[in-house]
Amino acid sequence: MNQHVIVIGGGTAGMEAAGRLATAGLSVTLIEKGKDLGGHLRNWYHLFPDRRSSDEVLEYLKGQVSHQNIRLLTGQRVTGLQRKGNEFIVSTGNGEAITGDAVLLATGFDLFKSERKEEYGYGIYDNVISSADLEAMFRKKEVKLVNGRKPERIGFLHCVGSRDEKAGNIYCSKLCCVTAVKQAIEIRKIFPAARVFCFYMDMRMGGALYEELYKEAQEKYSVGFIRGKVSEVAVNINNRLVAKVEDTLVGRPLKMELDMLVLMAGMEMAEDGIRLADEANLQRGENRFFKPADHHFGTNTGNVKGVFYAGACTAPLNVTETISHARSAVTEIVSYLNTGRK
Amino acid sequence: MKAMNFDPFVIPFNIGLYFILIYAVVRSVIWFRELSRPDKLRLQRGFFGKAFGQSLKEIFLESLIHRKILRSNPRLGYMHMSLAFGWFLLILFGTIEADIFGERHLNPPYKAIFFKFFSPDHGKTFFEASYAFLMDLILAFILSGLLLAVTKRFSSMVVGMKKTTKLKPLDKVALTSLWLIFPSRLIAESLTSGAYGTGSFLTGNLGAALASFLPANELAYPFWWLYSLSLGTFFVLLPLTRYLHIPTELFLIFMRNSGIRTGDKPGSFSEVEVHSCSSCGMCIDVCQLGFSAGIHTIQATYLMKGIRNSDYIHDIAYNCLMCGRCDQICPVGIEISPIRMIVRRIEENERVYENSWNGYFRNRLNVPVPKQDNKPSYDFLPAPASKKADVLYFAGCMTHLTPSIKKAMVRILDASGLNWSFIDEDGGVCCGRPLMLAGNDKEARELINFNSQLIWKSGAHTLVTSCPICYKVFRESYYLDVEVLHHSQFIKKLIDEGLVNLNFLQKRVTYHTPCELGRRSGVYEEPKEVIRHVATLEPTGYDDENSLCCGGSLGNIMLSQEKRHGIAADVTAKLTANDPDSLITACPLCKKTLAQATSSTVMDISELVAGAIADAPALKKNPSRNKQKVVRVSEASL
Amino acid sequence: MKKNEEKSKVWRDYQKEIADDHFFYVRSCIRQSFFPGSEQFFLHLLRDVLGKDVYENPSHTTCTGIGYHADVVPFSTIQTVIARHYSLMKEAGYKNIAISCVTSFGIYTEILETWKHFPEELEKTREYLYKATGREFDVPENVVHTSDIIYKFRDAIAAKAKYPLVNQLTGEPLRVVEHIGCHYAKIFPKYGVGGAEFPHVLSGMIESWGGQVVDYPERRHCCGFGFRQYLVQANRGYSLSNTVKKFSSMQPFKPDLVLTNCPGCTMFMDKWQYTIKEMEGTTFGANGESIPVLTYEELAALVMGYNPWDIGLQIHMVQSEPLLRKMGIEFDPHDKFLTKDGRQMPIPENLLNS
Amino acid sequence: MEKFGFALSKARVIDFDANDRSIVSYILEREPSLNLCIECGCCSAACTTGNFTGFSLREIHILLKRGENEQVRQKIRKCMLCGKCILVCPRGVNTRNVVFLAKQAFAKNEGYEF
Repeated sequence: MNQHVIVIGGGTAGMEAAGRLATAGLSVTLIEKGKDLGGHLRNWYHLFPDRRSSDEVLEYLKGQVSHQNIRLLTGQRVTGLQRKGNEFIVSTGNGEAITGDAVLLATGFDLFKSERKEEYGYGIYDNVISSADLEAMFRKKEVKLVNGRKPERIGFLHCVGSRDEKAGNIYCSKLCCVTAVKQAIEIRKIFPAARVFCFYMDMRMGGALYEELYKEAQEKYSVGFIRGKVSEVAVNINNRLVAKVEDTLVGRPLKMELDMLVLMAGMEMAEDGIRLADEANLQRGENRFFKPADHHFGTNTGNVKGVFYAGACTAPLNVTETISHARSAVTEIVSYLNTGRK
Repeated sequence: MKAMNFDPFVIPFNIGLYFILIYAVVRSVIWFRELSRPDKLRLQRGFFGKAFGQSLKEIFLESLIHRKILRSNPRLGYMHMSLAFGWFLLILFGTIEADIFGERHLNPPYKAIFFKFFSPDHGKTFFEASYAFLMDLILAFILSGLLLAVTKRFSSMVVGMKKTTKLKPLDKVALTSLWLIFPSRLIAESLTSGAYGTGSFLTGNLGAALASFLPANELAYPFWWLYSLSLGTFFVLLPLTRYLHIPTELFLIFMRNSGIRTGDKPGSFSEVEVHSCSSCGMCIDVCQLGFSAGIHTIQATYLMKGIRNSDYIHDIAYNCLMCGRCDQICPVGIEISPIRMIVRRIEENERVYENSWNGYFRNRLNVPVPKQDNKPSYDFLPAPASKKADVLYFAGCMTHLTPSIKKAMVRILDASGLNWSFIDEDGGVCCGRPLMLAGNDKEARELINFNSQLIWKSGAHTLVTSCPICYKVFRESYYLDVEVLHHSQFIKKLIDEGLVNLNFLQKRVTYHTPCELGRRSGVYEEPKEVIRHVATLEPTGYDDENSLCCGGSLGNIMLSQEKRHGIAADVTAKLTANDPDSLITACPLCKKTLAQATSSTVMDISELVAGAIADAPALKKNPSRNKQKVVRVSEASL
Repeated sequence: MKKNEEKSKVWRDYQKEIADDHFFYVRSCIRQSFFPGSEQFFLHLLRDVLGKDVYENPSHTTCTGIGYHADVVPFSTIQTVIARHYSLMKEAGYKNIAISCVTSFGIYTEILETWKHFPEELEKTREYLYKATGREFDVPENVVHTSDIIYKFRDAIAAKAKYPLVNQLTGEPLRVVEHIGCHYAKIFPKYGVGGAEFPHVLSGMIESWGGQVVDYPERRHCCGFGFRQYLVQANRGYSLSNTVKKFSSMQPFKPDLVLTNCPGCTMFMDKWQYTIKEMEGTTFGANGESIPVLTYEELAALVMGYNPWDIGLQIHMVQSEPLLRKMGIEFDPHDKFLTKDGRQMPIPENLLNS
Repeated sequence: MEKFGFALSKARVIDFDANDRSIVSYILEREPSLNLCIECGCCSAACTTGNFTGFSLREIHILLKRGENEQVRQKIRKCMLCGKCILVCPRGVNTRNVVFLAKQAFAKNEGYEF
């Protein structure tokens, strides 16, 4: 049997899955809209909880996809996805139509666009940046204020675009907390004199070694934690940011000057994912991510037979979870193809 | 040849000698003047009373023979003995020698010390020779000790000590001069002997050997100078160094035997104690903060040094478990913990003593006593109210975190059939000791008054507590006319009076003596007897006075949780070495601390007993009402 | 500079349809009694200068907004009152309503939104109005606040500018604090030019008239009126504290004037400055002066070179002479309190800045 | 003022930058474990003093961190230093020393600079 699987999305999930499918003896086409593989991973600096470099993981994934059974189509958008009998036809930007026996959607997530929370002044005030911007600064090894100075007080604002009905996302993106803690530590490593504060609603430290990281941030890097969601950001006469928040533990409003405010942008269903879903009538959940067939044993399948999901297009997942989710998708696909596509 | 009577080389020695004598007198006078009136009287009475003989005996046994050290560490003891006792003998017999063989009686001291120089050809007759032999013997005795001392400096393991004390520069100079004294004497005497063919087995032979290839007579003179100089320097430096302990200790012994105690305020006695510390370092070895928590800066000897030098010793004072192991071991018998408490009580910024004359003296500053605000801290407490009962049970704060102990005690008290009441059943007021340990006596008083009223109002004749911390403070700092018992003692009473029937359990157990109960309150036997009554108690090698601290001590305010845990781990490892069925203790705090650090079961003595209660109804009897002497806070501030 | 164009980027997302002509004009209770000059000038500007058709019906009433926000007027009542205005409008054949008061503007939009989501309310209101007055009404096509209209014609005004917002003494642009009434855009950002966070309605005027907008931490904070808070005397301290909070936040920026588009805000930011000075001896302007608080019409009039006394600046608690001097406007102190026919008016006591 | 019949009400806001955090600096320098507090409130629940009054160590910790010293000064003397809080703290904060040091810091006037 040389059956053919089309993997859409060349991020962590797509690469891992493609690799595993290929080694399982299937021929794979991996379609990525960007000109390079790797997805969001390419923008991250260090990964939590162990602060290992994201490039290491990227190297591993590149290794996975270098396989003769894999055909790489980078820099190409998927424009169509139709089912024809038992097969699927995926048409790409350059008019090519690829036929496959199964399709794996690994379209991943988009970061919440911070400017949508106007009150935080992203893109309006200098030095209000997003968590992604900060990662980019880390990668460039130049973390500084717009005026070139080094920040003395930095604030991290959790839950930007998550757990926020106003932003249309009531779900928890679950990774922003630990990201904030990780970034807070990175900042303190670069600027030992700087003071760092996290403004949080709840500390969601569910993953392995997350709580330990939290404690480390308190213990070694004396990161401050203020329980309250910032309501509004302004600039004072010294062009310093002023964050207004309720210190819910004291039960009183609090205002604090900051040199830099980092917005912990949440995760949302990727635009392209939504397009494809509408194209092929794939059901989506309340949270706009792909709706899994079953929340316990069917997170890789949806309402259309032969279309599979892997990674953060089903829910916010971290790299570890994404990789294992991709692997489970592979076993689902293989058994689907082996058991006459039941 | 005709011996001369004087030579310039004796001048350094003379200067040193007279200096130190005058100094000793002056300092003693100052110390005496600063004594409180009652202590002055005590001292006078002691000096002309039977305490005098007692003191002499103690001086001989401790200051010269160093009995305590000999017992606990023979090699170290020998070292101290040979130097102290040896030197004493040397001076004694030296004087006699000079007196008998000198051409005139009643010589100035230098004649005795440098006898050989002034009568070099002495030692010809048999009698002279045998006396010289004696003197050589003593010198050899000292030198052997000296050898130990020198090696101790370079490897303290030789004398079986883990850590040796750190020295300040002046101490080093004094130490070298001390070391030089006897070798220089040896060489000087030998050379002279060599030149005159006198001297005994040591000086004689060595002298002959040297003289065979050296111009002995010419060489001898500089060594006599060296001898005199080293003596002189040593005497002059003495007051600036730890060697001040040599004269001070005598003073201390007299004061102690006259019944003077440290008390809770700084004063002459604590000053004398501080200066009596010989920095022998035995407190360092027993300190758990040292060997279990890697803290090597706060041990008693460093505290004493800090006080002597008027250093900033806040951290030393507070970073201590107050377990009392050092009080136990101190060969000089310094009341270390009370002194530590004094430092804690003194406000950090106010100095009581100040070094002057480059440290030759310390004058007491009359610091104005800071005005205490009389605002009560705990005015929120309700009016104390308690219901009538014969026996009161006060669980204590910590016991409320170990419900198993509470439950066990309730079971036992019910079984006893006594009319009892649980005064802090739904959370009581702290006993006040934790505040005292932090040096906040005034605040502690407020709590003490509250609890006292609670107890008075109940009209009880017995107060039982599960927490040794409470027990100690109830006994010592409360003015109660009830019998205060730790629950281990109470259970003992119940057993003796047949108020509870207990089965014997087939259990091998070891017992951890809580510091507050054992060393601090002297309650060792009752708990063990109770345990033996219901189980097989096995020795641990850390029993009674030698018991360890669990690490949870409230006495230490600064110690981090992981260090506490480290201590507890060491302790449990030692106490469960022979893998008993359970480790028994008699303190909720110990139990909680130890239990967190071991896999084997840790139990309070009350739980053990409660588990052994036989269902057969106990025969009723009234517990004896014999009251217990109430110790006053002044004499037992610790 | 970057910051400002970024801001404009934000407000561009919030554009509203502002009719060009033929307005049915509803007045503001506060403005017509405390700064009548503003509404007078608005009508003059639109009718005589810009040649627009603005109609107002003498029998239009208060919108009862203050009563509504003070919980004394029920929602159904206020709906009916508003409906009556719409019917007056219908009679006169107008489809665009121009509202002079921000509170009213809030009410009108709130009611229209309600009717969108709860048509039954609309039907009820029709019924009530008909039963009460026999009138009928249509929902207006275009609802704007008068500041929207001035904003729309801001460049036309700039073209006629005699005294741009420039400090003649220093040549620097004047530093203007713009204060938007809460009910203008905080209730329905989509109905305010520039939305709720960075409304552009006033800053747009300031920029095109040559001034510089001051962005200070409490920019979005309430003026302190807060209806109930002011109306109940026991709460007035609270109302006042919020005004203090706002002024002390703008103080370091040394603003030359405060520009507001809401009757309540104009009144309170003007009069509370006096109260605070009386209570605490605090003033918030440069060198001990207080900060003049102007309506957009008053400012437009000054820019176009009208006589400050004709537009009634002397009726404010905080007098605007310092501002006039900065703008280089000649004025005659003598006819400050003279009536049109030259009679002396009584001169108010303890005016600020004079 | 009378003539107005109302007065300015004091701002409730915690002005983080205006507040004096020298006390907490003094404490943290000597007892860094204070940083580990996660405001779980276990200490307050176990507190002997808290059994009689609203005294809460959790509150003390956070007020110290915010530099709301006056409140701390008034509350802190209520503590009995009994040490139960240490035994229950999930983060191993040396709560007793925090109180002790706070008292000390207040004693040697607040002018302490970190």
